[in-house]
Amino acid sequence: MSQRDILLSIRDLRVAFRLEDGGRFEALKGINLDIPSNSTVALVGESGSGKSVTSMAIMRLLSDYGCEVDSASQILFEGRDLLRMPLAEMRKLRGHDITMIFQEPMSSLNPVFTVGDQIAETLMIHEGVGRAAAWQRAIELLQEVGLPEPEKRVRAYPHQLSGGQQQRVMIAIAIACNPKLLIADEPTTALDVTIQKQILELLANLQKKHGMSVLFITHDLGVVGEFADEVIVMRHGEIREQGPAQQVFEHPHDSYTKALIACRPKLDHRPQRLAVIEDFLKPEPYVPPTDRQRGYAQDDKIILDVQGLCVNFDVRAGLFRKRKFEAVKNVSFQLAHGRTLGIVGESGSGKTTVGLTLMRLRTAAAGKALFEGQDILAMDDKAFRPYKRRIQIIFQNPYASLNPRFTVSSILTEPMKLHGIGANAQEREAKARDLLNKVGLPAKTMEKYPHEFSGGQRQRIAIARCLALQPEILICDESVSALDVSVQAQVLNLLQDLQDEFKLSYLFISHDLAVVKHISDQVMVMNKGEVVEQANADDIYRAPGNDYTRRLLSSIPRGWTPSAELAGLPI
Amino acid sequence: MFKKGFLYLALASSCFCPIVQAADMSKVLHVNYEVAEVGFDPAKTNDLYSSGINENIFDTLVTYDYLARPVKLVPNVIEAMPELSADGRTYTFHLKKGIYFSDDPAFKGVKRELTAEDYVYSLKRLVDPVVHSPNGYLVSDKIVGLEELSHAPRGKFDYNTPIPGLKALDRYTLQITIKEPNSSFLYFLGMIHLAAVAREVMETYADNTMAHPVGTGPYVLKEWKPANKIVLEANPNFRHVELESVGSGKGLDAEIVKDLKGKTLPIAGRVEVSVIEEEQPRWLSFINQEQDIAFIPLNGARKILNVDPRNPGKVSLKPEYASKGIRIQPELLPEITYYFFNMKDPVIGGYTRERIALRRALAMSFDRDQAIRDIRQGRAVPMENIIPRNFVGNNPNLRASTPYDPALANALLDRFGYKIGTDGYRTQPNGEPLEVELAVTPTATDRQWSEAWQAAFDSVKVHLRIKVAKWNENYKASKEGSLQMHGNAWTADYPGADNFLQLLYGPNSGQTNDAFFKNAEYDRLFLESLKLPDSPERNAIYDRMNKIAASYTPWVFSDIRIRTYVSNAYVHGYKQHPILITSWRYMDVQK
Amino acid sequence: MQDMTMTNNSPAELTPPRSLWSLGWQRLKRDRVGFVSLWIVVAFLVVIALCWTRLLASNWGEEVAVPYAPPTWAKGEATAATNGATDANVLGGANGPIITLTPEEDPIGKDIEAARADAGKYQLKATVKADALFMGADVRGRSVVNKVLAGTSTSMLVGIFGALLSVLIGTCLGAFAGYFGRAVDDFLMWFYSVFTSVPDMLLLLAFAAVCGRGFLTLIMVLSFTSWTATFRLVRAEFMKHRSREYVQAADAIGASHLRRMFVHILPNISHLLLVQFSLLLVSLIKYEVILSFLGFGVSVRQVSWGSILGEVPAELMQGYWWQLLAVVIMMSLLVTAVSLLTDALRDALDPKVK
Amino acid sequence: MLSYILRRVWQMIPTLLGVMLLVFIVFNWAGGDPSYILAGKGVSKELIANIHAQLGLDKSLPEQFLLFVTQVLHLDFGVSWSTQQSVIGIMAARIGPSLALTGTLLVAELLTAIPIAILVAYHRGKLIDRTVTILCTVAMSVSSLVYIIVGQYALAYKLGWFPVMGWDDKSLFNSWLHYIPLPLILGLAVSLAPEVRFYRSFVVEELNQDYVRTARAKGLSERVMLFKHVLRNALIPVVTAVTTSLPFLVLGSMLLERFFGIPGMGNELLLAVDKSDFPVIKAITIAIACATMFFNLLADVLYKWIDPRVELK
Repeated sequence: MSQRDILLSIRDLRVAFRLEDGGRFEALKGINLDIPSNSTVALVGESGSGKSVTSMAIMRLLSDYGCEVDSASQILFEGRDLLRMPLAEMRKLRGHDITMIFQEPMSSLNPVFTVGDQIAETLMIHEGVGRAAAWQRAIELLQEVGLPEPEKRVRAYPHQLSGGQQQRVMIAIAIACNPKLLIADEPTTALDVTIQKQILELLANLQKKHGMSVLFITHDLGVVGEFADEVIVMRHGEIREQGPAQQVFEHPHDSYTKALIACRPKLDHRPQRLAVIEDFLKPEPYVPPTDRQRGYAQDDKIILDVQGLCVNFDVRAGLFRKRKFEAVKNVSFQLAHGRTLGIVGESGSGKTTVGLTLMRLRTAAAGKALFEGQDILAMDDKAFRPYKRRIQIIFQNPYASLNPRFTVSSILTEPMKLHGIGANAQEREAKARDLLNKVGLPAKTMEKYPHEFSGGQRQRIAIARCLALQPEILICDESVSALDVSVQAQVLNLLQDLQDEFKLSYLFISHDLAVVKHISDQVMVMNKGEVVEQANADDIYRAPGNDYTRRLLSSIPRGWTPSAELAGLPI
Repeated sequence: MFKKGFLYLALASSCFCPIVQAADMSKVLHVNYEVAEVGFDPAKTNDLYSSGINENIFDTLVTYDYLARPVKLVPNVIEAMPELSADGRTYTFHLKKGIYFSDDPAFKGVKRELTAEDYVYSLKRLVDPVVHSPNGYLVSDKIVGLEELSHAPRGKFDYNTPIPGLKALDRYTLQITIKEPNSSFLYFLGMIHLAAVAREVMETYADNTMAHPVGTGPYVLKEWKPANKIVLEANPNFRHVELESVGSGKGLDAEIVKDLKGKTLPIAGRVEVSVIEEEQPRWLSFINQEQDIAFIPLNGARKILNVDPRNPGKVSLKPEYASKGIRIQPELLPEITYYFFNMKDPVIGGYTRERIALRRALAMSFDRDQAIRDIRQGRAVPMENIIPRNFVGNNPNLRASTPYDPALANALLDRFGYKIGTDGYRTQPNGEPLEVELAVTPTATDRQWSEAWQAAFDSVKVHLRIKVAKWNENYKASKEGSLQMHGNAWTADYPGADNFLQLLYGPNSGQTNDAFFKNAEYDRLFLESLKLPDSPERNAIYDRMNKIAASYTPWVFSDIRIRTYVSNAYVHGYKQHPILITSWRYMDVQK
Repeated sequence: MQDMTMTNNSPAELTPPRSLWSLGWQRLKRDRVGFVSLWIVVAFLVVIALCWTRLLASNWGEEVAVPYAPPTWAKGEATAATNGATDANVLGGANGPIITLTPEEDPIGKDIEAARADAGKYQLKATVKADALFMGADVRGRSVVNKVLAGTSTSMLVGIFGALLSVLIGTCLGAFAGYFGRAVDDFLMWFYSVFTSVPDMLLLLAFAAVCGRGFLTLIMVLSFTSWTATFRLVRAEFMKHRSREYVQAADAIGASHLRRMFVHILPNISHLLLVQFSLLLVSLIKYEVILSFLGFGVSVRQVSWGSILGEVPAELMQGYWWQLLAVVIMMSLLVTAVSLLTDALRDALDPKVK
Repeated sequence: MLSYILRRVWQMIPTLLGVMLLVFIVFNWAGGDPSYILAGKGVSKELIANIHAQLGLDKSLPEQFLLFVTQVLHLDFGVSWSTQQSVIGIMAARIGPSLALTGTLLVAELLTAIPIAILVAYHRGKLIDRTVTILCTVAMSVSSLVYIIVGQYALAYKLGWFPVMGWDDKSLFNSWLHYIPLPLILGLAVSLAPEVRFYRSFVVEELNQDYVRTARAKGLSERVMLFKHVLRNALIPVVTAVTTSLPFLVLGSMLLERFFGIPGMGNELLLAVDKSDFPVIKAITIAIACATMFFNLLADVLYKWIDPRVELK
């Protein structure tokens, strides 16, 4: 590998942000890395690791964010220092030799121009081709990135395409001028798992075909395992480990890398508790716990019995008509006491609507939800009130689900006050402190505001709020999806601990099949508002009974599979 | 209809040999109004601005000598001043022959001569309920038989009904009989509301007579943008008229006589009247010679004029204006301004001594000299007589106003038991709170007057409440007698003293007598004075009437404004008449 | 870019708790322009308080100088009006002894004669009037400094209370429309579109004509015609927030509609309301000027910037510019400060910028 | 599209009814009684009754309102109570001058404010941005009245650069050439600062969008990025701002018209309010209300044209 040409090399890159209080925050603390030509390098790290800053620094797009690049830093592209190049020169490289695709294809494309315009624009600036030729080439490029009906799509506006198609358009723009380096900044994070697989395959193919290098930036180690030549792991602005993929995956020497690999739920086994970073920072070596057995038992008491649930939304169409959009179609399931029912599906499958409808945050069009024999969907608001405290929900986004103007103390005491739990304010305060302890936060944070906590901590507060009402059923609506892998593991462990302690019943909604498999006893797969399959978790993963489920499962990034990759790896 | 009209117009101009067009169509007079006009039906309008236009389109039987001061009536469309019967009730007018209306499709292409019947029709029209003329009061109770005619049910008014007081003896002879001898009656006939309109025109344009003035006067209406612009053009059918007035024979008069000698009126072929409501732009546009004549804005007086502090009539232009050749004519306006108390009001009104004392004290508290100095910028003189200066019957020796003396006012109120209460303000003698409401309009000037009155009321420790309302609201309330105190200005309709004295005539309560003042002696004297010609006897009656008003203090006499008219250097023949509104037909511009 | 701008995750436990408001305050303090503006606004508020408690400019109505006394520093510029009182006879014509109402003819003649003896105690001592003041004097010889200070207080109070009432109306209606949607929203939107379809000025004039003149009227009239912008803003925010997860979470724990609207959502848009309030403050101060110019301002005993500016066109023509200058200085100082403070607040309180 | 427009027009009916009701209530309550103005000096009970009958004021309020509704339906507002001229005729004569002033003003504003806004937004946070922003704020702080009074006095009178006021009825073009410039400059002085600030905020918001980053990553020059990519997107809020201000173009600028003697709608409205000329007030209000609704609809249709994401629902 040493004999390969180095396309880009970063030397001692330091980047700092000016903070508004006058301080500085070092985002990159002097990193060194090389990108060989014609290879794929994966840059992996959690939020705050500095991986995106690195990519923006290469493109010299940092200036708008109040950043300072240290004067001693160097970014050498084919021997030329990008940081010291005149801007006009740099512009010639951008979009031509070095191109970039981003996480949010929707917002990264200009909404008011057609796809063709935006592809042709690059060609017209860099290749100097005429408009007609550029358009012709744009169609070819769309063909190349696998967009169906490119002649038609070339005239489409970005919003008329799906997320995956938009990302393909971004890729088409990026490869239009046969770049030497393509930077892909979390290109699949916003996409469904099946689409993610397609995009990853496309990128891998294009890399080979064009002989370019790809700098692939992601938070998900699992994604890179399949096609990265080299892996670089970053944390807090520093590189923790870098090396060929095989080496990093099979023999990680850095404890953080080890933790990252270990804390992600696996499809093939289910530990009692997930590994967390702390486990690897201890001096003693980490011993994986035993596996947990899951699945409904015969004698499980059914706490919630949902029968034929339908939910419709109104969509206006035509002069006065309204069209009905069926978000949830005839969904039935049973949740057993003290167990977890996982609901899995891609976006638009209706899984979240099911959760919200059970909380009566949406109105059901038909169907019953029997809670201990009582149909909670049919009762009036007053009758439902006592049930409200028995069913609680944890939302996806811990940044949005806590009222930013409330202190932790008032967030936790409010539900108690509303439901008359605790005799007086002191008693409720004491209870709130207990709850904080339970979810692993110190009691002295009681008077703080949500924005002073990290995402994982916030999700713990949200869980504590639910626990304040001592519910029996907890609906977790994508509750760990927005968290970093290491934090996700902690929260999943917490949920597991709570279930073990209070015998809670979970309705666990997620798009992440690995997470669902890890925490669920039974899994229900949804697609386009309908249930396609429902079975015990292990069964469904071992032997999917439905095409859709199979497709879903096969799209899950396998992570590092040594046997498959060894053969193809040039040594 | 419209097309047909054009055809007639074309016919009219081809069939008749046009009378020699005297007016120079290239000469355009630029004048301005500070308030928007209403429209051009002389019977329906009575505002100064509409009347100013009407004056140039229509003809009254008699008019005023242009230059003579004091003002003098002269024949207009009649051969000579009318013959008056021995009992002083019947006037006979002989119309000049060959006076034609301006051409209009309503005449169906025929040249239409002015006849006695036109005046019979026009005067009857003033009392037609459908017309609802605001000027009907001028004639309805005076001309014999007119009032009876006016009681015809709405829509059933018949112009063909003969009435004894109004007869066309032949095509050119008109006879008018009035109920009682009235020394001012001829003045009425000089008012533009009593000008001749043609019946055909009024009937053709019945639904919009305001926009279709057709008369025998020197100009015709060419273009009208309501409240913005009015354009007049010389009337090609206008009879041959030259300036006959000689005036004083010196100064401006002599100059005008010389300038206009041998010229046919009107001189300017076109008059453009712009409505400019704001004072500043109006003046600025005059200075830039965009306007030919104007008057000095109230607030500009000190900047523009050198005023003799002892004599506001003695003024000269500041050098920067004088050097432009601008000329000034300071004139007392034919008006009086006063604040009235509502005599029907339970607090401020009434004829008992304590109420008189209250009104007197308030009148004493008002520093009129300061108001004239500050608000009027010194461009006014105090009003001392109900009859304004320069009017026949005004006694310059009489001071009927209440002298300013706030200390005495306080002592007087003490004496009548208007005690000062705990809040520092006086109560009524019976212990009830005392508060007087002054109604004003939302203008900057009225705010200054309000401040002056506030100071006056404070000086005698009486509560004042100020009510701001639009002018028409106050006007309505004053007619209904629901105001306590309000400021009024009355501008002469004609140069007779009775035009002012009637403002306190009891039977006029709710019409022009806003104070609702009622005094038997005053009313008797008023009727008596009407019958008398100008004489020491009548002057004595006028003085007595003034003293009655002074005794009961229904009014606080305020002031008479001086208006300084200005003309640009290139304007000739301009002299502002106190009663006539415009001088346009005499004016020449030589740029 | 979320991860790029995140501050160093200092453990939450270590720092003292800071609410969004106190964070905003910290940010405002760092904004120099905004902070200076804040102090200017505070200074104006002190002036209001002093005027309100009659410690300052309570004597603005006193006639301490000759009419239009010029500023001391521009004495040569213009001469004050010195026209003396005039006698009716100046135009000539009087040719005999002056005739007045005699006590015999006067129904209260005797009383007047008697009262004349007591008039002495009401006799005022003649005071010397200044012929120049620091910022000059107005037509009645009142000090422009005092008058403008008093005017500042009135204008600001009109602005503050008008804006408060306006925000209150707009917020209540907007909250109901945005939160409940459907029929409530349809009705309130109808109401809103009716109001916005009629020209503001027409409504202002009409309301002002009915309500007469005065402080309270002004506040009412201004707020009745200016609530629409707040309504639109609050409605949109409530529509957005009502489906936010924290509101759904509040629903899930059993908070009532009113609690969700006013305890949960309202504090979260309070920073927008503060900005809206200061925007309205500025525009109402300006509206007051125009309304006063058209004659529907404060009462005679009060003075405001608008009522002073109403005097200005006439004064300018006479060459008296000092009232204009004084008002323009005060107005631009305050309004600029409020506007800059608004900008600073908007930045400082925006929860997005962190 | 057509069905959308039809539905929107259908929804205008209740709004229009509401506007009519509001105007009717407000002006019956506040408008005053014009008959006393019409009666003039010779006021008497019979005359007032006579005028009331003539104006239809003797009818009951519901009857009067019904009459109003019929008038609107027939687009016939009768004649002005004060001048007895056809209201439609008056409005037709007034709209030209109003549009000549406000239309020019709008174009001038857009042509100056948008480039300045883009410039300062691009340099946001830098000295030029802060200077322009503060200058704008200071300029905005003074009442428009002061600009007009001082501007007319200084520019027209003292310096004599412009005619003080006036209007040429014969030629709109001539008026435009001679009489519009000064009110235009003063109007611009009043409105430029707030517009710049307003548009600046839109541009700044757009500059923070991800597609700007993409454009840069594609190697576009800053100029192309600003004037092609950003401007087109920033136009969307600009269109809202402009279309919502359009109805008030019809009304003209009351203060400017009054000071400069421009015979426009604003001036007419002030006059009508003053004279309690109810037919004119009604007609102008209805016209403005209709214009507001029409332009709101136009704004939505324009969105569709500028922003392909918008769906007309």
